[in-house]
Amino acid sequence: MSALLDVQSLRVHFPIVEGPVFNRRKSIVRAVDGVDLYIAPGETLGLVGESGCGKSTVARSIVQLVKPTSGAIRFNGQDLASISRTQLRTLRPSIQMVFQDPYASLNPRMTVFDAIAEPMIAHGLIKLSEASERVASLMARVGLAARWMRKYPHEFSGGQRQRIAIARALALRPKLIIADEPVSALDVSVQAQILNLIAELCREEKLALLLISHDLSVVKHLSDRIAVMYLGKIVELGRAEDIYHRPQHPYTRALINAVPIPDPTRKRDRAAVLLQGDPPSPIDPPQGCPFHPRCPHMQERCKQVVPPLEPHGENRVVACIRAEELQ
Amino acid sequence: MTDVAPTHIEAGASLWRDAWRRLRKNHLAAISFFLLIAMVALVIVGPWVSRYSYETQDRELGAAPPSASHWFGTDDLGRDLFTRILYGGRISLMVGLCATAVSLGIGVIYGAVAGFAGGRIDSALMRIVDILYTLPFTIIVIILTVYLGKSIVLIFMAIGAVEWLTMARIVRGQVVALRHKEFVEAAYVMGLRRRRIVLRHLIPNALGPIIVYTTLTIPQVMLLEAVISFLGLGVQAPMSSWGVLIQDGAKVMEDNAWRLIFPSLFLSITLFSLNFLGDGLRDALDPRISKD
Amino acid sequence: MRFLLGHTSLCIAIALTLSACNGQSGSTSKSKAPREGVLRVAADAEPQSLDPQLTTGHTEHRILTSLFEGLTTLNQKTLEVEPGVAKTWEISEDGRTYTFHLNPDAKWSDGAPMTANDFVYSFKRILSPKFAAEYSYMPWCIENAEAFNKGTIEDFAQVGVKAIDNATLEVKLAYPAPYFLSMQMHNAWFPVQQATIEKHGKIDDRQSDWILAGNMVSNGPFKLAEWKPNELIRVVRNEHYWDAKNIKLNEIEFYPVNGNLQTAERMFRAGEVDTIETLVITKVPVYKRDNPSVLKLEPFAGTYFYRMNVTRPPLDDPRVRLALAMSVDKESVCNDVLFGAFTPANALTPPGLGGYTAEAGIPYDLAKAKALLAEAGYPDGKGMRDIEILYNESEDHQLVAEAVQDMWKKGLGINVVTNKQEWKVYLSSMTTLNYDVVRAGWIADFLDPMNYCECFTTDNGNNRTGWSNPQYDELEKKARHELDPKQRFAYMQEAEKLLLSQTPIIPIYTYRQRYLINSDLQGCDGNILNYMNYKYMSVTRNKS
Amino acid sequence: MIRFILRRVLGFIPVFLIIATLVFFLIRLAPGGPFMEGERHVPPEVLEQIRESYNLNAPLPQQYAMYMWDLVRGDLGPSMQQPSRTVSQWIVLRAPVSVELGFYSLIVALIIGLSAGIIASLRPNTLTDYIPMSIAMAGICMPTFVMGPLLVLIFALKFQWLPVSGWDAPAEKILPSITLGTVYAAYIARLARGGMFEVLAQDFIRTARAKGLSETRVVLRHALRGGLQPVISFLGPAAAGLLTGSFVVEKIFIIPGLGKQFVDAAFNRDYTMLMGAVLFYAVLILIFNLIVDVAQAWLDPRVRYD
Amino acid sequence: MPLLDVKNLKTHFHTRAGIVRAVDGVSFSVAPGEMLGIVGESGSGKSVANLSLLGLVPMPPGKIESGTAQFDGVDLLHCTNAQRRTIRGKKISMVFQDPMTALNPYLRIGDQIMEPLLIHENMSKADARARAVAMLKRVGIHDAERRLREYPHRFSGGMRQRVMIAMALITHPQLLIADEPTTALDVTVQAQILELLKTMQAELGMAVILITHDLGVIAESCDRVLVMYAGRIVESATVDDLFREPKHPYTRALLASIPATQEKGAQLYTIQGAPPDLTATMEGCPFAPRCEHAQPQCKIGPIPLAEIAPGHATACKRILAGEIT
Repeated sequence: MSALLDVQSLRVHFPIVEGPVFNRRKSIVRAVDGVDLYIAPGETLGLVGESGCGKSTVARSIVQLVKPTSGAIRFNGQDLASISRTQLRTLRPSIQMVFQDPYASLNPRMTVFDAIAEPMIAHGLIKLSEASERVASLMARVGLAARWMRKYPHEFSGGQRQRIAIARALALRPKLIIADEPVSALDVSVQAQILNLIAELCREEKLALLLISHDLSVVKHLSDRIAVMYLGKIVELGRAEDIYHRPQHPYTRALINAVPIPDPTRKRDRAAVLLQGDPPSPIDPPQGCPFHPRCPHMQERCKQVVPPLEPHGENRVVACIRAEELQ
Repeated sequence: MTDVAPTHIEAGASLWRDAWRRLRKNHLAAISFFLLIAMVALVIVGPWVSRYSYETQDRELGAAPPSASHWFGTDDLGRDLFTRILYGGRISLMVGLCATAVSLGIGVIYGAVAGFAGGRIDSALMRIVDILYTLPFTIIVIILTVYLGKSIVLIFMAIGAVEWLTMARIVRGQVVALRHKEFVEAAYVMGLRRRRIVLRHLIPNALGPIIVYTTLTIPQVMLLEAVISFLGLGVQAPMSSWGVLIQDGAKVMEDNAWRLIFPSLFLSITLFSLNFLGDGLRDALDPRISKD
Repeated sequence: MRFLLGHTSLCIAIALTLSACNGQSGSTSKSKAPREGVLRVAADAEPQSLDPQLTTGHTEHRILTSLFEGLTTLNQKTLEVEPGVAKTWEISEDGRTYTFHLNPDAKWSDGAPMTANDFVYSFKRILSPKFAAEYSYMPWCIENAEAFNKGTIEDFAQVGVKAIDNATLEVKLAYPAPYFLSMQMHNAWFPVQQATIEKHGKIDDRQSDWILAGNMVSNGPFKLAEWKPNELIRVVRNEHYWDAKNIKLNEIEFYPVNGNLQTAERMFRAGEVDTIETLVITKVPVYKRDNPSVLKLEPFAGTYFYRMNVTRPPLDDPRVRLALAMSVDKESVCNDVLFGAFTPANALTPPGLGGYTAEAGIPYDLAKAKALLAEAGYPDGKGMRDIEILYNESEDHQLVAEAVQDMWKKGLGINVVTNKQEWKVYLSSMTTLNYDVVRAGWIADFLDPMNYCECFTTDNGNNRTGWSNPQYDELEKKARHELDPKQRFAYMQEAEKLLLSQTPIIPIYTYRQRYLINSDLQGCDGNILNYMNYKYMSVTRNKS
Repeated sequence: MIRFILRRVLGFIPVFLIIATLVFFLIRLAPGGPFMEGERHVPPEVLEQIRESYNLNAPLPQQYAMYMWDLVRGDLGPSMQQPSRTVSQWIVLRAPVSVELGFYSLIVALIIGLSAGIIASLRPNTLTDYIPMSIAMAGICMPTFVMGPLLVLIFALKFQWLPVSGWDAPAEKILPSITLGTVYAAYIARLARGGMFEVLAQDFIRTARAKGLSETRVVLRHALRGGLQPVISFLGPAAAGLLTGSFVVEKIFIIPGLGKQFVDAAFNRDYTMLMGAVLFYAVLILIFNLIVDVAQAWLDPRVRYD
Repeated sequence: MPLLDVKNLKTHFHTRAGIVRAVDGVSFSVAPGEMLGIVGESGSGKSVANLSLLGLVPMPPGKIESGTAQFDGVDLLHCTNAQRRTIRGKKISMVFQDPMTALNPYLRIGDQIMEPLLIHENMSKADARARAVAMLKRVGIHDAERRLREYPHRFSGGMRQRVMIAMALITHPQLLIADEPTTALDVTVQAQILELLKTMQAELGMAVILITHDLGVIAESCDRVLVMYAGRIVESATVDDLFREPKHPYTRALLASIPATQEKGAQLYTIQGAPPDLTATMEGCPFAPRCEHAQPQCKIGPIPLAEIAPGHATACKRILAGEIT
């Protein structure tokens, strides 16, 4: 199976200047620090991590919203960084994105019709006269009534807005959709609806999906494979069930454990594996294993060696030097 | 895929029709709007109806206070002030609107381009604005007069060319703030051309501050016209404008108070109306505010 | 609130710094309250300079008259020539050599005696090519002065100015100039002290610190005590002045109003000054009605007129020009439009200038004007192109232009447009004959109708109409070289008659000075040159 | 901090030179010159001499080169129309007055504008919003050439509380500052209202209220600093406007400031004086923008420069 | 004797679009030392109800239409502003959802933490500083003296929420209202914050109202729970009861739709439809349009919260009638 999207040793570093006017110091945020990913056609890859781990930056560099510092992003074998602006524009429809905040990702001054029709018209996929028919069918596809097409985003609920955003992404007949936290801003009862919609669409349209979330429980439902990111690096990658039920990296384990489970009987045993501290800043990541300051299984050597991402079992890579012994 | 033809579409209102509906609900703005319409109608129709011309002199009468034959009194040459105010209104409103439009056009595009391009282009463009800020306006006006002759169009250009600087700064600030909003990034991802992103996504969302600053620019422009006329570039006597009439009136405010009060009244009504209308319009053009 | 407090103290610090900066220059200034022996004057403008040989304006002239004195001065009332630094003088038969005997009491304000050499030095200074004084052409009437000024001769000894001895000065003129003595009241002729000039620079330095308070040495009734530009010029009595005992004032404070006549009037009304130089015209009827005792409305040797560009058709036709001139109702302009502040003028030369009053004149006669216009081929203005009236930015000019526009439109059926230009643009339009009709004014420098007569000869730079008439030139030349006063005037009368019949100009009104003096001020007598000598003035404060 | 300021100041230099170049040629484009025939004819030889003495007869590039060379050495030359002092002397003499006037006016504008804006922001769209905002608006409708004389008529001539003109005694500074300040009060009021309005809707204001603070303390301590950010960024352009726009007020009140000098220089084509004034203003404006930037950074701990 | 006793609270918003009945007749009480969870989706009125108690609902457009709230002998809904201010921040403190925006970015952390002490306890600055340092240490911020002088933007999200908690607890309130305190935080940090809240509650012996949309959070932390929907309480129970035997169809649907609890592969369970429009007048059960068990009778008449077992109340006609179990 040849990869639809192939990301190789992606690095995204931002220079920032900290401190307002006084005590200014320049530093480099290593938002993404060497990430390898691939997505096969029609496949769903989940990307999980805490805020600031670089998962959104990965998504944004795939759609060329940020320039990678180094590494290659190949889509259908074409390196996105090296092609011209015009070529990129013709390629854009194939990779579409669904953003986290449906309140911010829709232009508040454009009607639903305008929002969905605009990309199609801009790319010359349809004529203006055909637009309303096509918009109507797209709206129906995502479960919205076509009669709402002249309304503004603010007249919709969060879930409906996310449907609009999905319809807009579908309008260009993409091959890959990147969904960056598509449900985290939504109500619990609506989250499931949107996840179901995305799953259904990907299956029916044979779309590849990069699903990004901080919530492993959300990702596991849709994903074929899951990658766990920590501080700009992938620490574990494998089949979804494996990751969720048999996590090997201590961080993955902690992540799964931290999700509150609506079962009061379970609460006592959780305090033991409570992860201490905040995720460290990507400005000056710790030496050695980036997770070691919070890791319950940390040893001296973890401070020195950056653990490589190594295969552990079938279709599974883990970046922990103690992965074997902790099994 | 199921093809569903849109049978009936709800709320088929465009942004502007929507805005109009909301505007009418804002009483202050609605009153202001109608006052402005009335003002425009008055200055257009009024002079035809008036029994004086703006240049009819009655030198023996001289400056006379308001009376039955001259509602707003007369000036030094015995010309009917009411008629002159109406004629002056044509000039002032035209200058106010056209010059503001010029400044708006230049300022919005310039600011949007600078804000959107960012980086070096941005700082170079804004440096140019800094430089232009310090150029002596008087000299520019004099040069324009001499090399381009005199015409009302020139006033628009001259004023517009000076007033766009602040507009450009405001728009740039807005665009910089909007540039990293998700819906703009979404537009990128959809592969829209930059021009389209600026015109369809950035500028419409910066409308609020643009409108407010515009309503503040119009009075400035009207008064600037008086200064320019004083230098000889603007309207030529015996034609006049509100700014010029106010300037003349200010000199005789003690002895001929009516010559200051009436033109000022017209100007103030217009400006207050514009201000309230501007505020109303800003709110009305923002679809989000309607549900508060 | 800490950041706000921080700000407040910062603000105070800035304010203190600012007032400290300001305080340096303002430490000696006085309040504007009325004081005994101190005259407070609202001067129309801030002087360009206080160097008598560099300034050209009227306001400067007034201030400089208090600081300096030439060889002769004028009597404030009668305008007769009076002794200045020179006590007596003789004029040669041919009217070309003047010998001045200096007053032995004449001293500089530093106590140094004045000598004839001071005048030689001063004349040399104003004539120095590098000094580039705008009024350097004033002394061109002196033999070889023009050549020296233009640099064709370099030796000043060849110029007709000679110090016979310390107290005797001989001046040789290039041609007889009967007005030579009365010219001496002009600041271009005032003496400057060599030692002072050279202490602060070279003889021909335009920019020099010698004119600043504390540096300046002058010879007039007053000396400079303080000069805060655009704020105050304070002069105090000069004890070394030869006639010091007759000076009545202790101090004069000039408050320049920078052309803002409205403010000057308000300052007067608020009692901040005792007199103002010019009353804003709109206030003339108000003062006439409410407070006539403080208003002075005096004849003034100046004429307001319109120039016509005779090189441009249809204004090349004298009949058209005369028709335009005759259809201007000057009475109406003066009384209805200009608040009765001026006197209608039918001729160019203002009446009573050195005893001359023009006999010719252009009356207001609309019927005749129409006939002339018809004769020229434009009955009721038909076929006539638009005529443009050019004027510079001032409300008074605009009122006159609008009134004349209306008169020509209504009276002759000519379409007239007005064109207002900024001062320097207006000047270049006028001097390059780039106009149809342009507003002009001419004020006599000294008491002689020649002031006006010479303007319209073919080569004169003040002509500016393109009009040229050999007969006129001839008459002017005759008048210039005539020594007999009666015959001189006769030539000039004839010339003026010719000028008016050919009509390159439209006389409109004779200026009047309009100013305010309060009852505390005495000895302020008007004259048609608006020449003021503060030496004669006094203030008495009513202690009430 | 120092490095940031230094970098900005270094950035001034090219801007400054560009302005000097532009203005140098611009003012020579305007018809007429500093020395030309006035209402009275002046012999051409005399004019020639004067022009010569100011190097105005040289070819333009040479004039430019010489001017720039002098400028780099800090010499602005003599004033052409007011030869009693050099341009630098004039600026040193007059600029502090304009700066002082601008400063007091800014204080007036801030007092009126901030109080109107803050009061209005507390109860939006009610009378306590409309009335102060309308009062502030009057400043825009009433140009200085109306406001100034009006204040004089009332306070100097009618009540005789304050002097008509001058810039010496503290009492003389009141009316001009109010006249000039009110123009900007309306803008400041609008900005303050908008800024406060926005800040008052923020979560941290609710936090402050939840802590049991009085409304006054909520506004003054918690809202003001953020609410005034737009006002602070406006202060740069405002200060520029106050400085260059002060000439009408200087004229009305006979204030010996640089504004009048500047405009007169333009009318008189006093090239050197005009250049000096423009360059001085340019430096002032640039510095003021810098100060505003620094102040903004100071007031908002989050601001970063990149 | 409950610490707080709220009866029939109604908070409505009068907007141009109509009257939004954000809280529509809510009664509950909090016992001293108890941790009460209030769960509901956005728009269910859980936040507004609590903001109403402290007078923090913007008025206008908000208006408290009826109700009483007895706390410490004072009716919070009918007392003077001055009285309310002595309670706010002193006896009742609040922690808000987003620590990024709830802290004043322009003020130093120390100034913000010390403020309640300076206002309510007339403490000297030095004493207040000492208390602030101690408090920061207790909520787990190291190097407290130095961090007091820093601005909020220098803190991570979790740290900021700790600061918020320190600020709320510094006056030792009797009641802490925590409005979605962990929603904006990462899961790993969320667990820490919840743990902190529990420890602090135990240490200070205060009552806590924990508002959240996440049933998982409730299960981890609370003693008792109220489920809100469309401005009303639809179920009230102890945590154990609620999760063992959820009664109201909404509660059940909510529990079922949590992705974490569902198995991979099949379609996720969803609640059909969307939350109701609160501007429309609602007869009967607000959940009826989305309810699997709804019958015509559900749309009639007021449906009161009634006890079905000791300490377990629900507002469902059919449950009470025993038609569904």
